[in-house]
Amino acid sequence: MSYLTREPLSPKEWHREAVSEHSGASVEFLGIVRRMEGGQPIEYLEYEAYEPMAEQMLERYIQQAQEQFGLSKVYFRHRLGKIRVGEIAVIIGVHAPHRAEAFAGCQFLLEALKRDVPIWKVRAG
Amino acid sequence: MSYLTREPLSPKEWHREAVSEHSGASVEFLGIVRRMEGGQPIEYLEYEAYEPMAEQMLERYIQQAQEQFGLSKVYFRHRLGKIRVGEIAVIIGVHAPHRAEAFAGCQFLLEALKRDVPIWKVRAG
Amino acid sequence: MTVCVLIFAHLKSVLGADALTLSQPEGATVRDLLHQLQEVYPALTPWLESTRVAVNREYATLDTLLHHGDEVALIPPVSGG
Amino acid sequence: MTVCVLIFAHLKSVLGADALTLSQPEGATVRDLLHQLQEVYPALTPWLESTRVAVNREYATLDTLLHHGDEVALIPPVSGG
Repeated sequence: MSYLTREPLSPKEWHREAVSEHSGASVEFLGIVRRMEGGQPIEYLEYEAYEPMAEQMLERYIQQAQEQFGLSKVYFRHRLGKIRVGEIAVIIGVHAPHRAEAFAGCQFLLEALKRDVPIWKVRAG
Repeated sequence: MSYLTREPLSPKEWHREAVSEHSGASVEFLGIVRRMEGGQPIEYLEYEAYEPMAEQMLERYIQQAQEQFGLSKVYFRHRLGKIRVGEIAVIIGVHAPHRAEAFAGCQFLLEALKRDVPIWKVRAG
Repeated sequence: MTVCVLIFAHLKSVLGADALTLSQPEGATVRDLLHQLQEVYPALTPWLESTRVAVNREYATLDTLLHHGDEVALIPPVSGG
Repeated sequence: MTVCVLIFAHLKSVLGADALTLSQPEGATVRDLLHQLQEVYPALTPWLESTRVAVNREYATLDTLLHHGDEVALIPPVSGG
């Protein structure tokens, strides 16, 4: 399973998958590159990762989220390389039986990403 | 503006719209009809609404959410009539500069819907 | 004066109607209207505690004054989403 | 023994390298390795407080023992998402 990619991301990809009969709630987070970064207008951000460690940590956090929040599906992709303003840097999509677990599971993965997963914004231009 | 529809819902519709340069975070909630409802397997749920009041309340809550959380975009659709298992009953999509406001704004609208907006599940079959 | 009362969800079968037109004395409040409804439809009583009332598409209180032509709605607990 | 040290993000320009191969005495810990790096690269000092260390792709502590062939990584504050 690869959670990292250099290709453009689209939420279409995971919406194409079938919905489980146990899924009553879907929550999707998109992280998007903004025009203003650190008070300056930019055209793109460039991301790099310590890829094998990032993949391994994401795998573990996703398993933990599935168990802890009873998620019936998780879709996680982070893009690396140059990402232009308005393009998607990360997609975190989860399904759960009910809304509270879906929101909690999605936010758990996002906070784990922001805190621990070795991915960096290395350049803005 | 109509937030209520009898047509099938798809998140594609709001993803087609352009992303503002101020949007750094997008959060989307989908409410999906589950197989089990009240402990019984079902094929569909049927929703009705007090439509003019529901539209008016949604309009007001959306304006409040935009101001309170600084949302740069809100997409809200609730489907009425028969909705089959696996189909979408509601889409709440928001954009904001940062993730915390995007999650808070989406959850604010979902809780307002669940608490106050005159829409009912009237039948399961 | 007369007001229109809209009925939703399971209250339709409790009252056997989607809408009623009720005649009310001048100065009647939401409380008075609910008392009148309870007398005519005793089956409504157990549902009233969980029912909210809207007047002209806004949630109202028991003290809200009614006026000729008002659109009153009985709102059972909502279950959208 | 030797270990490989991987360097990420802005630390690459601080150390002028993407990766180093360092020779360490038997029994060396992450703390010993960081001391050695600081001596060779004094410019690293102000960054060390915010830098975490991973050994073989797991976050390690200063007391983690190093072994021949370990993959050590200097992890500055992450900024994904």
